[in-house]
Amino acid sequence: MSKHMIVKASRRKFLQYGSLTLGASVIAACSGGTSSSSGGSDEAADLGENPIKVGVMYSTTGTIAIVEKSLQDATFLAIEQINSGTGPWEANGEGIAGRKIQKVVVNPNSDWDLYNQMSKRLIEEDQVVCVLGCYTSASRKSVLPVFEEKNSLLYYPVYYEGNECSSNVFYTGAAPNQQITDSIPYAYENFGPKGFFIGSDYIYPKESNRIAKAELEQAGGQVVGDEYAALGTTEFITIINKIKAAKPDFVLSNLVGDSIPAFYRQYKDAGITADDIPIMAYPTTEEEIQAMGPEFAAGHYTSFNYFQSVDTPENKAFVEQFKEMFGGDRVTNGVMEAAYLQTFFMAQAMKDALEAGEELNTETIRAATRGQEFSAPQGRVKIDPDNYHTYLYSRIGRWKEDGQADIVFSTDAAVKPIPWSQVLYKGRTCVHPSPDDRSDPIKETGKDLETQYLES
Amino acid sequence: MDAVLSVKDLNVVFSGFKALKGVNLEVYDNEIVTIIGPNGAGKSTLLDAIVGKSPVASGHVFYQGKEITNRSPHQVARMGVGRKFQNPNVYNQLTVFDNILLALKGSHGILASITAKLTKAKKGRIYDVLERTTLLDQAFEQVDSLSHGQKQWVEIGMVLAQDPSIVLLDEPTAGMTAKETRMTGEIIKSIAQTHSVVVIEHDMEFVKQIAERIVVLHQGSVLAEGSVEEVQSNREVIEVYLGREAISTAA
Amino acid sequence: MLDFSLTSMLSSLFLLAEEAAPAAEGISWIALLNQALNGIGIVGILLLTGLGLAITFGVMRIINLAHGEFIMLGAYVTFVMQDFFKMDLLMTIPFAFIGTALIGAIVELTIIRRLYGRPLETLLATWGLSIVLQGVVKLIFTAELKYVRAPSYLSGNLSFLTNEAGTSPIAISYYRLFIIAVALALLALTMFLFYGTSWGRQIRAVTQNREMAKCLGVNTKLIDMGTFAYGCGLAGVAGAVISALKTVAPPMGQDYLVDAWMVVVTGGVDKLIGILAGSFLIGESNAIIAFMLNDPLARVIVLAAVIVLIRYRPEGLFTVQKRA
Amino acid sequence: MANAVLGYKQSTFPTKLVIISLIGLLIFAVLPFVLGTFQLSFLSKLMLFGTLAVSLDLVWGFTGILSFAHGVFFTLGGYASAYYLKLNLSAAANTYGVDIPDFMVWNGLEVLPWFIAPLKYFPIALLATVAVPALFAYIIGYFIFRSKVSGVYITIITLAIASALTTFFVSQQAYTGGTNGITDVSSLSFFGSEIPPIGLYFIILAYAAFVLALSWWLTQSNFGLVLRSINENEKRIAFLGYDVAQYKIFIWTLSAAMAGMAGGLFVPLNRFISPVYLAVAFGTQVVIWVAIGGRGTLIGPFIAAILLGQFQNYADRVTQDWQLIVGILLLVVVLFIPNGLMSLLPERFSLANLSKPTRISPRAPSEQKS
Repeated sequence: MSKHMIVKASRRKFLQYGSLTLGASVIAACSGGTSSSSGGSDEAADLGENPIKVGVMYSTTGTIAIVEKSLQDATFLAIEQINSGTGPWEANGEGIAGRKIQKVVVNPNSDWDLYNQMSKRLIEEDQVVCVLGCYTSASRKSVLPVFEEKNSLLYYPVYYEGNECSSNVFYTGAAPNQQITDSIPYAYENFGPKGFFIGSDYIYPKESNRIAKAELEQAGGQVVGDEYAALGTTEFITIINKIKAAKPDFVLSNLVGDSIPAFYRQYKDAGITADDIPIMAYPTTEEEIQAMGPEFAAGHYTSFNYFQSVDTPENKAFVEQFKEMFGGDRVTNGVMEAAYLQTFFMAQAMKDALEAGEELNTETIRAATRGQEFSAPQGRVKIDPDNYHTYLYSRIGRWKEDGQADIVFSTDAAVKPIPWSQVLYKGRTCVHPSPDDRSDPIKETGKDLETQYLES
Repeated sequence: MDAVLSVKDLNVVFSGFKALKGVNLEVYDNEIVTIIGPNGAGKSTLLDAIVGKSPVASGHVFYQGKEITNRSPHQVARMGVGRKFQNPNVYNQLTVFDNILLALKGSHGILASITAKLTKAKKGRIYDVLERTTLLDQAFEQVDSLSHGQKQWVEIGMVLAQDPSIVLLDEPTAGMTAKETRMTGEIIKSIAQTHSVVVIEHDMEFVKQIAERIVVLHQGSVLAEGSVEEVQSNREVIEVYLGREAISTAA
Repeated sequence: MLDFSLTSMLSSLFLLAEEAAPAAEGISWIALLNQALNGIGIVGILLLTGLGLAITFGVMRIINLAHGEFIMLGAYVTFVMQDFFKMDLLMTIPFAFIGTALIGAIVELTIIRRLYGRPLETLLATWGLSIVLQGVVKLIFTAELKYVRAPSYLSGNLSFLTNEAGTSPIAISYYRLFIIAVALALLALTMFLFYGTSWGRQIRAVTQNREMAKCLGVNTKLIDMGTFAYGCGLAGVAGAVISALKTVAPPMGQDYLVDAWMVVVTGGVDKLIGILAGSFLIGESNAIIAFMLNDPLARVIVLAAVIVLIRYRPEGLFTVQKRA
Repeated sequence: MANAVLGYKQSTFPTKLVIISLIGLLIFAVLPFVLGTFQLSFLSKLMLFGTLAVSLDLVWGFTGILSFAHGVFFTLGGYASAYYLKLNLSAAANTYGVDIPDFMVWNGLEVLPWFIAPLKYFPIALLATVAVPALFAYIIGYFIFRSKVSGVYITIITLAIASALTTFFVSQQAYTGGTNGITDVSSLSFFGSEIPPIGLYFIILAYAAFVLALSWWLTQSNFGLVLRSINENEKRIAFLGYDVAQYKIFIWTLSAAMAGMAGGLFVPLNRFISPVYLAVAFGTQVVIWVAIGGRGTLIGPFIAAILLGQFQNYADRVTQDWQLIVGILLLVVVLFIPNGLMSLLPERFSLANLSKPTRISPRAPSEQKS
């Protein structure tokens, strides 16, 4: 299969470039050549009897497609492995207790309105048992009422601003305490006390920066600037000049999407090196670094749960299998890894439910997902049975000239997630009752919550 | 007798170009004033300035003793000044009937137009206008399908329907056949029985047919004024026209 | 011949900004000067991205909503040339021009030509075209961001007032200067073509009186196609040049569309030189307001100012008032 | 007899139109009992989009003002309604134990802003849903229509307004919820009991029918004649004594009010509102519905919004690149069906004709006048 895929990939590339000159034949050549461009649901024929319908909702067109397309790819890889009984699923045989996953793919075209509409369709018309999808907070917020009203399940693979604890969402990306809490003291100690915070102008960067500011001030530092650029902005002259004028010790970047390459390029172009003022970023990953050219990021930092350079056997296999399926020039990153691992959380939960003789529905899958553990590429991770977020590693990487990260900091085990930043909302946490009757899960302890790690 | 319309020392300037230089004009009840002059003399500009289409740089326009200088076009129209443009300026997508209906005198406010009913009296008025402009048979045809001459009549009809006290007609016979031109002359004469009329014209035959008083404009100023004979024998006028070939071919 | 409503509005904003700025620090005039200099970088990009539109809209009166997509196409041509033939970015510029101009010619031939005199239909068709172009490019190149390398000899900064510590409070990158140089060169070239060659005379003849031009033996169809293709080619060059500074992805053109429109409308469509004024005003006021307040507010204020400007001078700043 | 002579049988009841409308209404009234839950809410949404398209048709199709800002009016109404629903979340649902919305807490607000607080009360919110977009439209309308600006420049102004307002709403996160908009709102209740989806459907159907009927009634009157004349030649009609700017401002404001109410109904259905509906892309979407449906036909844009929505929904099942198909469709319509889908109907079924009073060719009145 691997040889076949590579041959196919290169042939595809040839066809694609070739068709550029042909113009008219473009659509015919390409829609025939790419397997992943076809939407809708898989052919039921080769999925055996009684497949499990799962919705996959990522934009493959529009402004956010640059990120979400690779999340879709990672999800497809996981589903392929589950259906064929390969990769991490090798021990479980083909499918989930004999039943294969039938993916129902929708493309909301980077439009929050369509996320809402298409999630309704997936749940009500296509009758999927759960949905894997979304990237931005805005898209998650737009579908949240749908999942809560219809009582369905969303697996959401993205680091986010926290402040949420829904019975209908499993959050497999980082909560604030798994990304911000370690990175700020690191920056304070290694770079200095003065931080300049920038971000794209929406809730995740603003809330992240607010948390980071509180963390930095707690550590004794100060924020010397706080600037936001509209989503999709690629012009950073002003912000870079403000950074120059403020002379911070480090820059904290919460820019997302196509703003990232533009910012790093113009930052270096303006003559600021990583030695002068290093950038500590959250959303800057291997993918953006590849797109901007690694020389622009070399020496800067990213705080994430996963890097392609993480040294685990699971990761080696993941990177290899991903490249095999999508091409050797592709890279993996933390969000893709989360999209990948959450698919296995879902599959394990379904397997447990089926093996217990239960039907697959929201209640059984939810109950079975709570407390699932999985040996992910980043290491052993677990869904917190109380707050439905995920125990994840906290890591900091320093980018090298080859576009890969030197991991300069890592926790020894996965950190227990806390959906509310403890510097801003002291003692607030979230405990869903068991069984989950969808009542209010928020608990105010009023006390400092200790950092807990996943015991191996 | 007070003038219905009087223009005093009117100046109009376009980006430094003086289109009208101190023009004076008076129009009295039920008379036909014909304005002639070579191209670019400022004839249309004079009408534009009167109805508020072109901004007046200095000078005054009085209508029935009230100053209307630089008022907006709809206000001037509501006061009773009707205007027909050089090229038939009618609604091609609408029927002849609707064109006249639009122009019909009455309140032109929004509420009035929403609640307006097509009363018998109104219909009577519209048919009256259509009859005077010989358009009865075309009443429900789209203006689009009419001949050029008929379109000119539609616009004259619109001006009539406004029931203004003064009618300003800019080349009403342009593009008409000889027969149509004569009929137009008759229409204008009948209008003049109850209205004051100002006509801009090139066609000297037609001017002779209708004219009572002629005003000659040249390079933005009034060159001469008087009856057909007086103007025709005016030396300055002859010079201006002969300089541009003969009077008879000026059209 | 500056527009006073705009300048007075800006100056009142300065007062406002001064009040809003933190009292303790005040405004660093050196930093502001630096920002103003760097604002030139924004001006360059606006000028470059607006120039093509100044041709297609300003000269031909085509409401081209696919303008951003031609910028995007130019960027992709550069990407392909670099990826396949390892070309230097500078070398790819002619290819970007020719490639997008060719596509522009095909578009004119198949779509625009049928819609002359129907501006609203043109607007809808070009919107449809922009969706199609994005979709096709996405099919060919996928939605991933593409990497375009800037030439190494254009890296670095032109600095002033360098102090002993080696830092310069005033600096502008060579690449930004390069963008301006390209933009100004294209503007000069275009002005020469339009006002100094027989092709330019023919274009002006066609846009002023199509029928008369036809009678005089001008091949109006060829002129239309050539002019539209040229405008698209300019957009392509813009895409090629900014690809190294920004990002290359199918939706990238959308960012430039509204700005390009504002630039063209502000400058006025009658004279090509108007676009220079339009870019300068919008770019610099954006840069300076953004420095005093922030980017989103600067954008809102500048757009509002442009609306006011259109309201009072719909023909733009650099147009002679004509008889109505 | 007298009527026949004078050409228009205006007193005659427009029988054909009423019959067709009733049949249409009946179909829409039966549909919810046939459709699944997804289609029920989907159709409700598309009807609101259709209503929005009708409101644009009034200003574009009839009056000739092409606006990319109709999404703005829709969204302003939506925000008014969203604040109402957000402020009426039950105390238990408010996770921060204070009576201001969660997004304001996140942005460090401690007191509910004075301009948002009154929206907690239904009558005020209902009024604001219509009045805020209408007032905004009135101010803009007053500003641009009482000037020389016309044609494409007005369109560019609307483009700038949509762009500026999107940026503004995104940047004022503490008050607007930023990019996310206002999410997690309560559902609409009627005297304490929640309105079920089917109830919402019928409210929306009633509103759509009302907007269509009102628009029809307006456009078949002399008022409609004036609008169409403005479209064809706005300068001429001023010389007939019509205050063109006043007419434009009126229809523009009315249209914005209609769009605002549609936005207001959209929020209880969709459960969120965000700047995505302010953006130029959504405004363009509305323009496309009108263009494809047929300008100046009222029902055409309404139907086009529904059909295009359904088309897009099914195209997504075929390919992820469905928007490419939509783009091609748009090109085909513009090139080959320039007057929109409604122009494909045979002349005698054309709703434009149905809505006109019956016409009888006149005879020479000289014979008839008595």
